Amino acid sequence: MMIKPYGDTLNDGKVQLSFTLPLDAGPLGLACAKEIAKGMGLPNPEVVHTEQMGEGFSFYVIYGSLPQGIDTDQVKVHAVQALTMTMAEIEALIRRHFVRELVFVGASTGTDAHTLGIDAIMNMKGYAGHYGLERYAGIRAYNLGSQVPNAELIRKAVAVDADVLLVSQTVTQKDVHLSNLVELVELLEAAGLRERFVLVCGGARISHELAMELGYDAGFGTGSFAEHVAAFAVQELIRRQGKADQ
Amino acid sequence: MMIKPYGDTLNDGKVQLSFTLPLDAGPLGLACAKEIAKGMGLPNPEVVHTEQMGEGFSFYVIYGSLPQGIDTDQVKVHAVQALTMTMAEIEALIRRHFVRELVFVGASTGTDAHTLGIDAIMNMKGYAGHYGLERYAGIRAYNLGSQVPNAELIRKAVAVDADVLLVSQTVTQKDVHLSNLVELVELLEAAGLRERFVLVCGGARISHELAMELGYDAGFGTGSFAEHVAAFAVQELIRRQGKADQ
Amino acid sequence: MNTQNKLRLDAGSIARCRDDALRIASQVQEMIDLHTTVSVERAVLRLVGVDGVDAFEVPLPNLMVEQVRQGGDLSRGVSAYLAGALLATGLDVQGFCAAFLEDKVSLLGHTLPDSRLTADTLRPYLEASFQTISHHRQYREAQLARFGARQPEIYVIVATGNIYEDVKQAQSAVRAGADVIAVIRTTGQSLLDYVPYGATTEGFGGTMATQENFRIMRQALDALCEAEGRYIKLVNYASGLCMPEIAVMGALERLDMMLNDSMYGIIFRDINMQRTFVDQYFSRSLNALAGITINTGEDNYLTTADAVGSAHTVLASQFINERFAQLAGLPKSQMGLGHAFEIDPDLEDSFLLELAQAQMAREIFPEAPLKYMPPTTHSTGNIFQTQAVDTLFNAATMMTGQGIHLLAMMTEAIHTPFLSDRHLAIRNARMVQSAMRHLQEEISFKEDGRIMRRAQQVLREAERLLRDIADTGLFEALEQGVFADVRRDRNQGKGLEGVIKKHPDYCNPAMDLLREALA
Amino acid sequence: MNTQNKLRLDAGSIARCRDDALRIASQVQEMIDLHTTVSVERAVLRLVGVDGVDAFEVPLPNLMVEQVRQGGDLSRGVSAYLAGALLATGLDVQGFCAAFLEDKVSLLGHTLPDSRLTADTLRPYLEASFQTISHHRQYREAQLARFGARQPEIYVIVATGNIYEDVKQAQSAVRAGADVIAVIRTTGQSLLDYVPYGATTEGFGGTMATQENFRIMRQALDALCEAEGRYIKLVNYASGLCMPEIAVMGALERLDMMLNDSMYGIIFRDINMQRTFVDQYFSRSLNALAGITINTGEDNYLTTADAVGSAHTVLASQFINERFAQLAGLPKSQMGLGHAFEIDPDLEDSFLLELAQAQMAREIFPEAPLKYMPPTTHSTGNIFQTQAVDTLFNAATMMTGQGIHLLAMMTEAIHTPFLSDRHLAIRNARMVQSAMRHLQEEISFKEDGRIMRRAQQVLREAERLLRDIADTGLFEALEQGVFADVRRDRNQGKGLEGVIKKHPDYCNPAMDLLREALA
Ligand code: B12
Ligand code: B12
Ligand SMILES: Cc1ncc(COP(=O)(O)O)c(C=O)c1O
Ligand SMILES: Cc1ncc(COP(=O)(O)O)c(C=O)c1O
Repeated sequence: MMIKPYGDTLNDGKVQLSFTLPLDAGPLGLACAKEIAKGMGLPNPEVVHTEQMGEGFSFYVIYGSLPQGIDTDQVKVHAVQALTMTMAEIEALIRRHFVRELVFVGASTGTDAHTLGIDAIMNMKGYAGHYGLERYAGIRAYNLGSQVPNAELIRKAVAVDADVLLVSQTVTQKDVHLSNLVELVELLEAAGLRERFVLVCGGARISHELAMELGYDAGFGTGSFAEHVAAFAVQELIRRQGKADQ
Repeated sequence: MMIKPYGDTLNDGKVQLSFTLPLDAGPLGLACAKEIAKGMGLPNPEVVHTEQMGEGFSFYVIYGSLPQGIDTDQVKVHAVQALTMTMAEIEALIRRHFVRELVFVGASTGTDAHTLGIDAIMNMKGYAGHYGLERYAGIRAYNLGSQVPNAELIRKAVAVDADVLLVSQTVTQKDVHLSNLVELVELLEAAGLRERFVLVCGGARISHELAMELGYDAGFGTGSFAEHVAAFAVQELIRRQGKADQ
Repeated sequence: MNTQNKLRLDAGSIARCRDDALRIASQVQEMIDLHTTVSVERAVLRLVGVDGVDAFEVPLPNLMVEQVRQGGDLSRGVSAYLAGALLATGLDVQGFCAAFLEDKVSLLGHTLPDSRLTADTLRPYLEASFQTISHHRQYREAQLARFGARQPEIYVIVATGNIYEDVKQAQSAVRAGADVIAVIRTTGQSLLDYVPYGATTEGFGGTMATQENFRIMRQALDALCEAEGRYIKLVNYASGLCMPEIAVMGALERLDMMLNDSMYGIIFRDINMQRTFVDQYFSRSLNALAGITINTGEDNYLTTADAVGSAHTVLASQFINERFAQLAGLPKSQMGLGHAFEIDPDLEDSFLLELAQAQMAREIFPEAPLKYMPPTTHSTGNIFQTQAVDTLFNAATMMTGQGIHLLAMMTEAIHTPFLSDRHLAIRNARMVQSAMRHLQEEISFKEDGRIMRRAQQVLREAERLLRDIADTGLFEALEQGVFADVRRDRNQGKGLEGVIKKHPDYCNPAMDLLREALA
Repeated sequence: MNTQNKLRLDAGSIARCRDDALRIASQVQEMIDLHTTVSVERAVLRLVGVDGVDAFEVPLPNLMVEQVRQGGDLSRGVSAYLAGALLATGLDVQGFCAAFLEDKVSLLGHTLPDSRLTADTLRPYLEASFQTISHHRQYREAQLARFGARQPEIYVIVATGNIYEDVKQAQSAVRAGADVIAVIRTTGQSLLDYVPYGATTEGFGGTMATQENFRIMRQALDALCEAEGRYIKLVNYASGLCMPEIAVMGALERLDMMLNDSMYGIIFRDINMQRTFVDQYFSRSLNALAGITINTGEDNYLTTADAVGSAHTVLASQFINERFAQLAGLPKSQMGLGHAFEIDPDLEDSFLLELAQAQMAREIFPEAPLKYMPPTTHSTGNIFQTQAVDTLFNAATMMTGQGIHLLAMMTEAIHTPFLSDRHLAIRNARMVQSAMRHLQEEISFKEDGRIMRRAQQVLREAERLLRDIADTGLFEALEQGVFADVRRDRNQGKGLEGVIKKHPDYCNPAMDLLREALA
């Protein structure tokens, strides 16, 4: 199906855009703003607002119509491949497939001091009414907190014989999360440990697509709950066990 | 000079985007939103917000970086070609070049009932502290008000032997302003009157560029004052007189 | 409606305003009672059941009234002609309409029955319409009783120009939390001296008001009431040259509110004042019967006049609208008197002035479901800043207990609302409503402080203005440009030719029945 | 500061809170007085004029303190070692530093002078620094007297990671109307046990706090004061493992405010509590001298704990911070006690609860320039909705007369502010400030209404909590996770190894001079 953005009429293609230019407000700034919008595929951009910001900068608000639509059938959808399950279902699944407790080790790594994300997934109390992993029968969860160096996370994971590693990254300025996430994969690979763990990352700016690119098994963004992660990880562990059994 | 949009670092290329898709929120919607953003030249768009809107629609807020900049030297700047002048300077200019009063006829045309724009330019009191044309010595201004059919505007213009026609258009939905503005030009041309008047349009969504395309001599948008229009029109009349004199 | 006496307004002053407003309206009512208009007559035909268009899309009511006007004496009322024709031809209204369209019958050339016989002849048709209207009213009341009504009501507009897109927008808005949907009219319609017919998809800045469009939207909204657990109100415009006819259409299709002002058309559409006054009287009587809440248009004054300097004209006009409505039989609970948050937000203490105005209206018209309009004139293309100002408007609504809360859109200065604009506006309003739920009860204003003094001053000025108008007459005041800085001549303006002085034998059984029902 | 008694708070209860907070702080003060830390010692060196880094970018103060720690007895204070070395080598501090870097001299191996001689030796250097600091203070006061200070002060952050970009952002913000610029620190810095050196361009989520960066920004802001007609304040963080040193740097470079909390590092950075308490004492004494307003961090509690349920912990902590500040000699006018607008905006009556909390803080700490933090945790990527919530925050600031108004950004949930985010935030705040200029004076709250009851309840709960803490001790309370739902062990946490019990002969002429100056 071909679709376009929708303003108030099907296929009107309307989008809203805003940005700053390192130019003073004026005819040149205006012309550049339009040119940029045209470059973004909006043939007749309307600059509905221009404002000087300090010295040498100006701000633009633009509306325009995209002439081309996209074909929804051609779009590649990146989503974690796992059945959605409730906590009870996950616990049952673990009981059915494993005789031992599954071990999850999580942390907010690098210099990142944000713990709420990993806490939301791991702590007893959970998040928005969804219990965290600590509460799951069949799961032993270690939450190492924040500002945990990658090396330490690996040490701990090995020490407790973890099945799943959970990494949270919140600060993304200058892509610090990318280098930090990549470093973990590299350290694991260097130590020959990459295959030993289901490796999962999460955070407000993390998508499954990004996680895959970085060499993780899955990625979880805003609005994730413990059951999403657990459902994926447990199913993945079962799959791997199955493979190992063959 | 090459420039790019500016978020917080020179040349980071940051832009903000929002739009609605005629799809429910979900992985497909998300993927389509990203795809559209990529199509707009943002290689790694971040969808920072997704929200279901009613049934069958979803809303997206996206940030991304434009990899290419534009060259400010290559950008064509569309601006009214006229010296900026104060009311007193314009009045002096008229005194210097014309022995008679210049006649301006203005209206909000078609079914458009918005008068504040044309009033701002024409009425005594003017707008934001800038007197309107009625106050200019050397200018006789007729403000016909709103919902004036194009034919009536032309009749009046001929009747009072106008030099300048001022057309205001505020409602732009379904491009009603375009057809209305074009109709005026066509009527004038059909009657062989196009060259007789300096033809100027204005309104919040009017730009000089658009006005030129439609066959007007100039166009004025938000933030225009009587002196901008008067300066242009008087200089244009002088230019035409000069031509006629040759 | 929660109203305390927070502003120490002078009750004597308020009473004097009401007295003078009554004097003003009564003077005009004398003129009204002596006149009818082409639109009133067409409205009567519609109530009798005349509907449809000819091959050139000219509505039957127009064809018939025009026929009488050209070949008969319209000052006797179209009813007598129709009754006479029915009696002479032996046809019923449906049959007569069909034959009329085929040019087989005429309204002319028959004996004119007297008013008694006219009434008897048309009564069955009129009663059928009145029945429908009364059923609608009962249905609405039952639904509201069942689901309860939210306060304030979130009111949004749809204005795509295409009734089918409007439906999508409206449904999405309801899902997001809207209580009231107004379908805005296309730019040209108010000056058309006929009502277009059928479903329409081509409008500019709004969608045609047609009876079919009303029906389509009504159905779409009704479909959501169960799922959403609330009754969704539908609004259109009984305004412009066809004000009375649209009132009929609205009543027949169960609209819940109607933009319907006693002076808006005069001031903003240059419609002749006699025409407007006569039309509004008929319209309001019908709205009264139908249980339709009117929305008056004082908010518009502040788009052309300064919101600080002209604040008292808004109040004065509210008093006048109240009195006109009362004369037409409209109860206070159906008077959605308009006012607006239109002061330049960058003005120091502008929010205090807004609170004063809004609280004052609340206290002076405690039973009216005030229609509070959002900032528009000072909105700019800076959608983020507009969103901020709109939030203050939402706050003012909650702090002063307004009834009908028209939502501000962050794109007010740009385009008629996109689906997302409306959605975001509703989210904003709902958040503020919830966050400030009981704030109004909690706060009071300083004795003799800025807010109190401002409200008292505006009331004083309104009192003076009303006295002046009562002395000179409303026609004179409108000629002087008292409202919205706009001057209108009593003998100019659109639609004057459609005002007709009633013949001593004029008869209008629809109006008679209406007055009877309202008595 | 405009404060009325709007909440009928129990003065007795407030007094009891203050008493218990004093008991709490005094108990800790006993421990503080018995200890020094590596960072305090390095701060002393900085005050004496020791500055610079070695080839590996290790700062001289660290090299010196480390030398004493390894080869000497740091519990006697680094001052005695430095004084001894200066006396023995005959070098002045500059000369000694240069020689030290070239490895030509050592702090060790000289006779340790007694405290008298140590003080005499270092006094000229210390006095030079104190002179500079006092000049800065006078300059600031003169500028503020000349230009006047605006209320509330608009406070925004810059956080590009690159000091030169920060300058652009800051200047643009000042042009838009910002009064206070805070340069946020890069993520890792608070756990570094040294202060980086020189201008820096690489930070994540913020920019390094270095003395050179302070200087660059100070200069850039000073350059705008004349043109803007107001004194622009600069803020950084005297926080983390180097709290005392950064306090010195800030005092020397005329910063105007410092984030400086008695417990933030413990709770949010897992810094050892003994370390933090000792460090904050030194830092606050210096801030007192320098006329620097501190910003405490209670707002942070509400990012991890529930803003409704934990409201009283914020108040309790404010009382404790007040007492610690007082013990360090800081006047109330320099206590920017923190609190925040962090209640879920979708919660019914959340705005009433916010008003209660903000007004309560205002009344209980009438002389403190309260630092009011914007909504952050409940902000989402819906920038339009976030802008709406932020507007309510701006309104709450005006309705309760907060002093330091940290601006909320519509992109709070997304990235550190873009130039435009900050600009739009300032526009929003200025509009609200102007529109609501005198609203605070105008409104009062209902007797025994929701707002009053809420404030009274929070005060009661804080009183109970403070009594409990006073009984068990603050260490115990922190171990129980009383604040921000975070538990910390007194013998764990970063930087514990840098806490040293003072030798009976410990001497610290900088601290002595400071106490003298503050007495
Ligand atoms: C709370 C908060 C803080 C608290 C953190 C307290 C704590 N113990 O966590 C405090 C006040 C300490 C703080 C400090 C700072 N913060 Co902060 N903070 C926030 C805030 C307001 C909320 C973040 C949050 O906790 N959200 C709630 C959680 C539950 O959501 P979440 O993290 O997205 O987690 C969900 C999913 O992403 C996912 N998830 C997350 N992790 C994981 C992991 C796995 C394995 C899985 C499966 C899923 C998953 O599941 C969770 C539940 O659905 C945000 C702004 C905002 N509104 O988002 C800024 C924000 C994140 N902070 C920011 C910054 C810059 C900082 C500082 C660096 C500022 C400074 N220089 O001082 C410091 C941090 C210093 C450091 N060393 O890291 C920036 C980050 C900008 C960027 N994109 O780079 C933000 C966006 C604010 C801003 N606009 O500037 N912050
Ligand atoms: C005031 C107003 C009204 C008033 C008009 C009163 C009057 N007498 O003018 C009233 C309430 C009557 C009104 C009605 C309607 N309005 Co209206 N209205 C506005 C509003 C709030 C302000 C417009 C305005 O006057 N601005 C101030 C003037 C001074 O600015 P300006 O027009 O841009 O003029 C400046 C320049 O553009 C330029 N200029 C303008 N004209 C000319 C001409 C020349 C020759 C030159 C040189 C320069 C020039 O100079 C001026 C000074 O700088 C805008 C929203 C907004 N905030 O912009 C909506 C708006 C324009 N209205 C709108 C609509 C749809 C309507 C209605 C159609 C709604 C309806 N269906 O009922 C009706 C109009 C019916 C009709 N037949 O036209 C839409 C238009 C959407 C679109 N882009 O198509 C807007 C944007 C609101 C919205 N978001 O939906 N409106
Ligand atoms: C009372 C009233 N009637 C009518 C209208 C608009 O009607 P139209 O422009 O279709 O005449 C308005 C506009 O807002 C109004 O307030
Ligand atoms: C009082 C206080 N100190 C310090 C900080 C942050 O410092 P850092 O993250 O650099 O330790 C904050 C955070 O906002 C704070 O409120």
